[in-house]
Amino acid sequence: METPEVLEIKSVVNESKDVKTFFFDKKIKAEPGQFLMVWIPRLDEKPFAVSFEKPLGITFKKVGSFTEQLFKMKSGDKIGIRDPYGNGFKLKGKKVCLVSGGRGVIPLAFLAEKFKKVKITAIVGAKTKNDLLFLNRLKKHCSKVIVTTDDGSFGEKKFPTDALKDLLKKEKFDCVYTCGPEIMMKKVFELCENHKIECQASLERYMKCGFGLCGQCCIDDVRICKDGPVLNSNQLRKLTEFGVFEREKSGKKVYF
Amino acid sequence: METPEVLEIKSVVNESKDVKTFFFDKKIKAEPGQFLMVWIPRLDEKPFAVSFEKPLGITFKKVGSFTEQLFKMKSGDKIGIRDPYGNGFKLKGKKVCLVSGGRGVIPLAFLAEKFKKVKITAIVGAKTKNDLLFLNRLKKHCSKVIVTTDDGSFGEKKFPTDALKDLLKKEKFDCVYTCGPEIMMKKVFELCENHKIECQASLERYMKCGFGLCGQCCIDDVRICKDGPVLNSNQLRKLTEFGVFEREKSGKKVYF
Amino acid sequence: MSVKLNVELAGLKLKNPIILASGILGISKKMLLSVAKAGAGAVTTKSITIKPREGHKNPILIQTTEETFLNAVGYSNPGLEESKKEFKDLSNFPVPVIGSLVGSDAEEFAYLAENVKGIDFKAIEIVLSCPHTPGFGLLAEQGTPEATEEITLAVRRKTKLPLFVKVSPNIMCLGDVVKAAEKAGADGITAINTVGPGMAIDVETAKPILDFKFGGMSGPAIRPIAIRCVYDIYESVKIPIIGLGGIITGKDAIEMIMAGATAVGIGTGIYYRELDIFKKVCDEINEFMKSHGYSKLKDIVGIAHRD
Amino acid sequence: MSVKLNVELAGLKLKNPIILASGILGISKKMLLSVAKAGAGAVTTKSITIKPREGHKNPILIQTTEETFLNAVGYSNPGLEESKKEFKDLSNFPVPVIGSLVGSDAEEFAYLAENVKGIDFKAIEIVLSCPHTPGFGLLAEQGTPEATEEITLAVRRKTKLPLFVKVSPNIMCLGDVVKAAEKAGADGITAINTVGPGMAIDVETAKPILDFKFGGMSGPAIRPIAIRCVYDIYESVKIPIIGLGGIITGKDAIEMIMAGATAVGIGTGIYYRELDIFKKVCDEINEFMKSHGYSKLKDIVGIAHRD
Ligand SMILES: Cc1cc2nc3c(=O)[nH]c(=O)nc-3n(C[C@H](O)[C@H](O)[C@H](O)COP(=O)(O)OP(=O)(O)OC[C@H]3O[C@@H](n4cnc5c(N)ncnc54)[C@H](O)[C@@H]3O)c2cc1C
Ligand SMILES: Cc1cc2nc3c(=O)[nH]c(=O)nc-3n(C[C@H](O)[C@H](O)[C@H](O)COP(=O)(O)OP(=O)(O)OC[C@H]3O[C@@H](n4cnc5c(N)ncnc54)[C@H](O)[C@@H]3O)c2cc1C
Ligand SMILES: Cc1cc2nc3c(=O)[nH]c(=O)nc-3n(C[C@H](O)[C@H](O)[C@H](O)COP(=O)(O)O)c2cc1C
Ligand SMILES: Cc1cc2nc3c(=O)[nH]c(=O)nc-3n(C[C@H](O)[C@H](O)[C@H](O)COP(=O)(O)O)c2cc1C
Ligand code: FES
Ligand code: FES
Repeated sequence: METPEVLEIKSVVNESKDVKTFFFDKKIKAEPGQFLMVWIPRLDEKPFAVSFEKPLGITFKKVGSFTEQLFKMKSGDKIGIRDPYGNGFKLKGKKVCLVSGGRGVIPLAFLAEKFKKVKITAIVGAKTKNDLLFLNRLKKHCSKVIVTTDDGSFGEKKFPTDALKDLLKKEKFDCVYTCGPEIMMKKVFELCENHKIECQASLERYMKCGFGLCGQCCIDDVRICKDGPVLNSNQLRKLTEFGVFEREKSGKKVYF
Repeated sequence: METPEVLEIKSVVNESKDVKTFFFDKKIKAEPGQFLMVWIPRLDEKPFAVSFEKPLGITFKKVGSFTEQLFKMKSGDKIGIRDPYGNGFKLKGKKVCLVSGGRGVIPLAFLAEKFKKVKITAIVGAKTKNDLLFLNRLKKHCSKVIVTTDDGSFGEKKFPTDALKDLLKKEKFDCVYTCGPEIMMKKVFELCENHKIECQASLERYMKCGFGLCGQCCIDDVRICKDGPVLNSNQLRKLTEFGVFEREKSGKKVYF
Repeated sequence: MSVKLNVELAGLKLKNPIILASGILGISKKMLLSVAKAGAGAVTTKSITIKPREGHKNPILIQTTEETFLNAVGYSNPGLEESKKEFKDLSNFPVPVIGSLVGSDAEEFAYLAENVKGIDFKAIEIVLSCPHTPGFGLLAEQGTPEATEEITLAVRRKTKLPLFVKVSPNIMCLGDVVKAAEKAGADGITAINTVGPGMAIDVETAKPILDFKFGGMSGPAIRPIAIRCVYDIYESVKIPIIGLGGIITGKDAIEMIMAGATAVGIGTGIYYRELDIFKKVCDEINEFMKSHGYSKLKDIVGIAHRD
Repeated sequence: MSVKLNVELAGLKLKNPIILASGILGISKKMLLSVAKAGAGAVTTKSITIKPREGHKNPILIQTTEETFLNAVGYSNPGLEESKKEFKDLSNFPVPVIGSLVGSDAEEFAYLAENVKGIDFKAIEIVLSCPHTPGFGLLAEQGTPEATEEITLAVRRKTKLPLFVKVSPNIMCLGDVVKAAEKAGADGITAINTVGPGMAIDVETAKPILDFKFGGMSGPAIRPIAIRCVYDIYESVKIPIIGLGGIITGKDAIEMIMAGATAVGIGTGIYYRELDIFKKVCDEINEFMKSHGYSKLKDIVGIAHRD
C-alpha cells in the first residue's frame, strides 16, 4: 500500500554537525540504493536512501526546510515512511570500487556491508573533514578507503574523481559504484567508459509519488523512482539529460 | 466476485412437460443443496439448486414468468450464473432416507449421487405420474425408491410424508434428507423429531442478493441464502416461522 | 488502562459506537436482534415507506470490483402498516433501534414520522439521499439545502425522538445541506449514503447487469469519500455525525471518528467479515485505544481537525 | 478472423483506442514517447497552465485502499512558455499528442488555446473538472452547464483542432454539462476526471495524509462510476467520448466501449500493470473481439444501450 506507515523514532545518532541517523524498531529488506519516502505530517514527504536495514535506519543531511525539521525531531517522535522504492545497486564481481561525494556515501556504506568476499576500494569525498561520514563503517568492509576533501582538511586534497582517475591507471575493477553530486557521477561514468568498466550510479531527481505514476522524477524516459535510482552503464549511456539538467518541483528544467 | 458469469447453454434436456435441464460447458464443485443465482439479462435473477456438477446442470420447472422465459431458451443462448451459494446437505451416516415433493427431488437426486457406500431409501412424491423427475437417476444410487403421487397415477397414491411415516415404523435411519413444499418438510421434520432421527431440510425463501447482505431471505434470524438453504434439526428446532409464513418480494409476510 | 467504548449520540446511550446501516439485513425484528447479538451498539431498520414496495427486480446488489458493490434495491419494504406490526414491542430490545424513513416529499416524511410513534424506535433517520430510486432522494431533488430544510422541519414537528438526516456524498453543496438540516432541528447527520451511482455492463451479453441499470456504490473503496464528507460536515455543523461508508476494520472506524464521527455505521462490511464484524471492529477499536493511550472515544472525535 | 483496433476519434486516426490520461507521466516529450512505444494509441500531456505551478506539497498521491488512489497534485507544471519548448517539434511523434489545458476562467483557457498553436498537438483537451485545486475546475464552478458553454465557446474560437472537454463525475447535472459542451462546439467529451474528492487520515498521528487534505479518487474502484457517466453522456450527446476511470484490463475497456466510449483512457492502471498495460489491454481487446466474433470496434461502441 502506497501510503505512509508511521513509526516512532527509536534512537538518533549524530553523524556530523549537520547529519543524523534515525533508527526505527523495524527490520526491512532492501537493496542498497533503494529509498524510502519519509513523511512529516502536514509538512512534506521526501526521498531518503535506506542507510541501515536491520534495524531500519535513515541518514540525512540538513539542507533545507524539510531536513531542518527532521533534524529537530527526537526519539519518540513519529514520522511516516513508505516502502523501499526503486532498483538498488546490483552486487557484481570480485573486485569493486565505490566512489562517493558528500552524503552520497550513505547508500554506498550500506552497499559495502552487503558484499561478501569481495575486495572493495572506497573513495570517499567531502567538502571538509567535518563533512566526512561513515569512515569507520566503510573501513570494516573495505580493503582500502581513500579519503579526499575539497579543502584538504583530511585525506588527500582533491576531488574523488581525481582519486578514481589515479586509481584506474594502476588497477582494474569489475564494477564501479557511485553516488554523489551528478557532475561527479557523470565524470565517474566517463572514466569508467574510457576504461571499459561497468558503472552503477544512484541518481536523484525531484520526487513526488515515488512509485512511477506522476512522472515528476524523469530523466529522459527513465523514472528515477521506479526504473532507478540506480542505473547501470547501459542505461546511463542512453541518457541525454545526465549531468545536463534536472527538473524542479514544477517540472521546469534547471541546468547544472 | 458476486456478479453473474455468463455461460452458453450447451444442451437442453426435457425432463417432463414443464421441467427442463440446462447443461453448461463448465465443471463446478458444489454441495448438494447449494444453489446458483441464474440471470436472464434485463429480466430477473432467481435461485436454482445445482442439479449436476460435472458438467454443471440446473433443472427448473415452469411456474411463472422467469421460468417461462428460461423454458424458451435453447442451446447456444446465454444466461448468467453466480456461484454456488449457501450450505448444502452434509453427508452423514450409513443408512439414510431422502424425502422429496415435486421439484424438491432436484437437489436430492444430486445428493444421492454423492453418497458412497451408503444405503439410501428415496421417497419421491409428485402430483401426477407426469410430474415425476429423476426416477432413473435415483434408482442407480438408491437401494429402494418409493414413489407416491397425489392422484395415484404412478406408485402409491399417498403423500410422501405418509410413506415416510410407514417406513419409520419398520426402519431406522441415520439421517433423513428432505426438500419440497415447506408444509411437507415441516411434517418430515416432525416425524424425525418423534423418532429422534437427524433431519436436514433445504428451505426456500424469496431471494435477492444471495450472499447474506440484503436480509430478504430470512426465516427467523437465519438467512436462507447464507446460513441455509439446508438446515439441520438443531437449526430447524429454533425456528418459529418454519411452515408458518414466508416473505414475498416486498418483505410482507405470506402465511402458508 | 481500561478503555470505554460507550458513547452518547444525540441523547442515545450506546454501549459502543458501531451501528448497523440501513438497508442491510434490517428487514425484521429478529434479524435486527441477531445483529445486536453480534455486537452492534445500535441497529437501523431497512428504510420504510408509506406504501409497500416490491423494489427493483433482481439483480439488486452486485459486486463490481473486489472493493465495490452496486445496489439498486428500490426501497423494497412491506410499507408502514406491516412495519408497525413487524417492529412493535421493541421495549426489551437490547440496543437502540433507529427507524429509517423515506418519503417522496415533506408531507410523506411527516406522515411517516407521526405514524411510527407506536413503535418503540429510539431515534428516527430520514433518508434524503438515495441516488437510484425514482421519486426519492436525489432523484426527487431532496439533496438541496432547501428540500433538506423543508423535510427536516416537517419531520421535526412530528417527533421528539433524536432525528438523524442521512445525506448523500454525490452533491457539491454538502456543507449547506447539513447546515440546513441542523437549522431545521436535526439532532445528527448520517453520512454517507452510497456513492455515484455506478453501473456495470456484462461484456458477454452487452447488457447492464443491475435491473435498474444504475446503483449506489458501497464497500471499502468508498471509505475515502466518506471520510472526506464526515470531515467536511464536522466543520459545518455542531450536531453529531454517524459516519459510514466502507468501514471494515477498527482502524477504518478510528479514521472515521478522527474525521469527526461520534458513531460509525457498517453495511457492506458484513460481506467481508461476517456478522460478527461488529464485535471484531469493537475489539480492534479497543485494542487501538489501549495501545495508543486513549481512554475514551470522545477524546478522539474530530481530532484530525486540530493543527 | 482479423480484428481492427484502429478508431477514428473526432477526426483523429488512432491505431488503437487506448489513450494515456492527463497527469500521468506526461511531463515531458520523452516520457510521452515511452508511453507511445509501450503501445498507447494516443497520449495526453499533463495539464498546462499559463504560469508555472509548483503544485501542492507531498504527499500528492497516495493509495487509500487496494483499489483506490487519491491525488492532489495541484496542477504542478512548468507553465505555458516552458511547455511550448518542451513539446515543440512533435511532427514525427508516432501517435497523436493531445494537449491538456487548464485555466481559471474562459479568458485563460482561450489564451492557452491560442498560444499552444506553435506546438504540434493533434487535439486539445480542456479540463473543467478538477475536484481539488483551488481556482480551477469544480472549485472554480466550472462544472456547470453555463461555465462549460462559455469556456468551450471561448476555446472553440481560438482553435480548429479537435476539442475535448474533460468533465467531472461529481456533479448531478452531467447531462446538461455535456450538452452545453456539444452546443458550444466541442468535438468530444473526456470522462471522467477523478471521483470525490476523498480524504485519508493517518490514525497514528491523527493527521490528514495528503498535503492538500483532499484528493481526487482514481483506480479500479471508480470504474463503475466512470461506466455510468459514459453511459449517461452517450445518451445526452452525439459527439464521441473518451471513457476513462479505473480501466485496468481489456475487459474493462470493452465495458467502457459498450457503454459508449469511442476511445479509452488509462492513468492509474499503469500502477497495477506497468507501462506495457497499453499493449496488454490492446491484446486483450483483440482477443475478446476475436473470440466474440466482432471485427471492428465501431460495432460495439454503445451497444449496451440497445434493448
Ligand atoms: C533517491 C534519493 C535518495 C536520497 N537519499 C538521501 C539520503 O539518504 N540522505 C539525505 O540527506 N538526502 C537524501 N536525498 C536528498 C533529499 O531528498 C533532499 O535532501 C531533501 O529532499 C531536501 O529537502 P529540504 O526541504 O530539506 O531541502 P530543499 O531546500 O527543499 O531542497 C534542497 C535540495 O534537495 C533536493 N530535493 C528537495 N526536495 C526533493 C524531493 N522531493 N525529491 C528529490 N530531491 C529533492 C533538491 O535538489 C533541492 O535543491 C535523496 C534524494 C533522492 C532522490
Ligand atoms: C434455494 C432455492 C433453490 C431453488 N431451486 C430450484 C430448482 O432447482 N429448480 C426450480 O425449478 N426452482 C427452484 N427454486 C425455485 C425458483 O427460484 C422459482 O421457481 C423461481 O424463482 C420462480 O420464478 P418465476 O418468475 O418463474 O415465477 P414467479 O411467478 O415469480 O414465482 C413462483 C414462486 O416461486 C418463488 N420465487 C419467485 N421468485 C423467487 C426468488 N427470487 N427467490 C425464491 N423464490 C422465488 C415464489 O415462491 C413464488 O411464489 C429454488 C428456490 C430456492 C430459494
Ligand atoms: C443492499 C443495500 C441496501 C441499502 N438500502 C438502504 C436503505 O434502504 N436506506 C438507506 O438509507 N441506505 C441504504 N443503503 C446504504 C447504506 O445504508 C450505506 O449508507 C452505504 O451502503 C454505505 O455504507 P457501507 O459501505 O458500509 O455499506 C443500502 C446499502 C446496501 C448495500
Ligand atoms: C497523479 C494524477 C494526476 C492527475 N493529473 C491530472 C491533470 O493534470 N489533468 C487532468 O485532467 N486529469 C488529471 N488526473 C486525472 C486522470 O487523468 C484521470 O481522469 C483519472 O485518474 C481517472 O482515471 P484512472 O482511474 O485511469 O487513473 C490525474 C490523475 C492522477 C492519478
Ligand atoms: S516520483 Fe512520481 S514517477 Fe517518480
Ligand atoms: S438473499 Fe439477500 S440476504 Fe439472503
